[in-house]
Amino acid sequence: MSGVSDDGFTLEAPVLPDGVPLAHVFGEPVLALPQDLFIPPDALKVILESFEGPLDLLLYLIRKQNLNVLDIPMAPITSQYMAYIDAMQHERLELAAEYLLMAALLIEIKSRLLLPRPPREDEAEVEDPRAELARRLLEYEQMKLAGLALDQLPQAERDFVWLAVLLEQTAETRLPDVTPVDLRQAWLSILSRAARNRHHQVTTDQLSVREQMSWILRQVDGRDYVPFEALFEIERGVSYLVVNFIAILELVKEGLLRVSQEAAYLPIYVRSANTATEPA
Amino acid sequence: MSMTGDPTHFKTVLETALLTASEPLSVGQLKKLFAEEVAAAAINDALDEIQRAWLGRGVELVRLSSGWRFRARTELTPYLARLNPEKPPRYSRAVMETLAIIAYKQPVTRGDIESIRGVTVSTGVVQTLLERAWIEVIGHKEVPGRPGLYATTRKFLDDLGLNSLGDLPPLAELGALVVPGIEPDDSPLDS
Amino acid sequence: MSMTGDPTHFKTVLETALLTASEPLSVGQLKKLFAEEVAAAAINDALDEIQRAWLGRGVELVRLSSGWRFRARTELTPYLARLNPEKPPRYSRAVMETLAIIAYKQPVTRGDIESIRGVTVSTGVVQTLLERAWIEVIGHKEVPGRPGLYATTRKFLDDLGLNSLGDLPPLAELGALVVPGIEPDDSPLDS
Repeated sequence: MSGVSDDGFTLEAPVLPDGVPLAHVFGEPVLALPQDLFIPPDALKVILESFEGPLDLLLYLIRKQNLNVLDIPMAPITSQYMAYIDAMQHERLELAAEYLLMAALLIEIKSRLLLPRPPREDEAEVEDPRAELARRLLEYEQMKLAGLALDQLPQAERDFVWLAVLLEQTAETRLPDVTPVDLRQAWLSILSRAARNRHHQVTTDQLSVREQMSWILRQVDGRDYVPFEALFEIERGVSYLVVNFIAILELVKEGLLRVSQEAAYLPIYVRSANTATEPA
Repeated sequence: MSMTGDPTHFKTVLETALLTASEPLSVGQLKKLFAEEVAAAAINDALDEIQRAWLGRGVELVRLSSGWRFRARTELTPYLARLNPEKPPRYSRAVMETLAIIAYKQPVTRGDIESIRGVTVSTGVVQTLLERAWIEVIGHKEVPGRPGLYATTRKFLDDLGLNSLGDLPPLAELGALVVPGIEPDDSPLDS
Repeated sequence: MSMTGDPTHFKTVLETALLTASEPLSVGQLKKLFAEEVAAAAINDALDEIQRAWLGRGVELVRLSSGWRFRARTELTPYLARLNPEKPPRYSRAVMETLAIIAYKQPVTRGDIESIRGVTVSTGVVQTLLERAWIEVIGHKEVPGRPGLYATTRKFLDDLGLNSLGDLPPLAELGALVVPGIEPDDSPLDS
């Protein structure tokens, strides 16, 4: 997958065009698919996910072609935008409703531009149907750049550290307080540090399996054999039983638990893989 | 023993307080170090001297939004990082854009943030900033639902080494983001 | 840039590391500050010099059983006590990350923790959590060395005000909040 981001898909701050406008392509429909769309399928997901929403995607399309935000060529931009939306839907990516809303807005603006303007001599200016969109794009871009600028500032602990000289208080033996929020913060920094941690996503379900794994290990710890049924508290419901069963399988798979049965229909026993291998 | 009578000791006390403090200390707080009344000017002068004395070393005394604090100079970070691989996370664009909107447009509601970004703001994003104590709810907007109004905190300024919101990086002007020269002729904007 | 070539810079790095560390640093840890190999003797000499340079100031460099640390001299305590509304102690990031991993991924071995954190886990970190009775060894993994399997205790849940591990903050969406860093010594996983 490396190298994908080299195909012009780095999503850094857009380079603002300065000086001479290059973008006099208005009115000329862009018939070919934007070349951006020739992307290996597995890379598409990564690229699409790196947009922060429909405004971000639109800005990308506009800035990439050095177009003027105040004079967006609606036909080609709309078709490019739709191509992305189609690609997302084709890949069955979960598409935020905002993307579809924007698609509808683009089409609406495009159709309003096609309508003949009623001749109204009395009014000096006619509202451009694109004006509101342009205002939103510019405002979003301004904040996007501000976010990047903030990220560039030296940040406490990330880029510099505070001093921590020891001040011994009156022989206090107070222990640090920890809240669940602190745990969450700790996990965030683990995630941020190692790319591979993306493979370590833990869901609540898995968590309860892990919880049961610990519980079962405690039950069998120091005991020779525990009857299989003793590990199941029937009254706790089906989902608990399933989780508990998966936990046992997981422990067996990890070589932490042994499950044995002398013959069919005889009781099943469970013991820790740690206790002596000699059956009693 | 009078403090003002021994300028070296006076500075030593101030310096030690700052070296051991786990938060920035304001001049008002530093005054409390001494049993007798000390003029703010005397403290400010001493702080300037301490700051100068540390020039060129690995640590610098900086003036932040909520007071004075010692910190390691950024040049030292590569060394210290070898010792301490644990660091706070680098936040995603969603988090940083949300922070920027709160910083520059405060006070704002979640709805305001969403309308600028054009997407729903996930709870996790706001929560991350709240947990870092960079933003806080400072009130509620008197509209249906009474949504919370977010603003940045002093800790946000301190952690980014800023004295005030005025020190934030200047915003790109909306006008400057526009490709010049292709306005319609009848544009009434600025001739 | 060679460290040993510039003794002032060498000392500056050591001093800054000690001033910013929230725990005592051993000579072995201090060595890690530098990319190149540094002799323990060179570090010890520099520590002696730094210690001497701080004589007579409000803070002193002391050698404790687990390493070197700067601390405020007791003579200053009366001043500092006026200022300090007891600051709550905090665990280091290493302790917090280790605890988080045990809480979310239990039962885990030390090796599991290290592979998730990407850094070695010092004995002191695990010891801190064992002494607090927040974690315990609930078995051994049947692999060479039979490493202990850590899990969190009932006391951990009680002290954090949780009913069960299911009450821990969900991890599912956290990935979107941070930018995953690429570890320099880590080749791309699947290329």
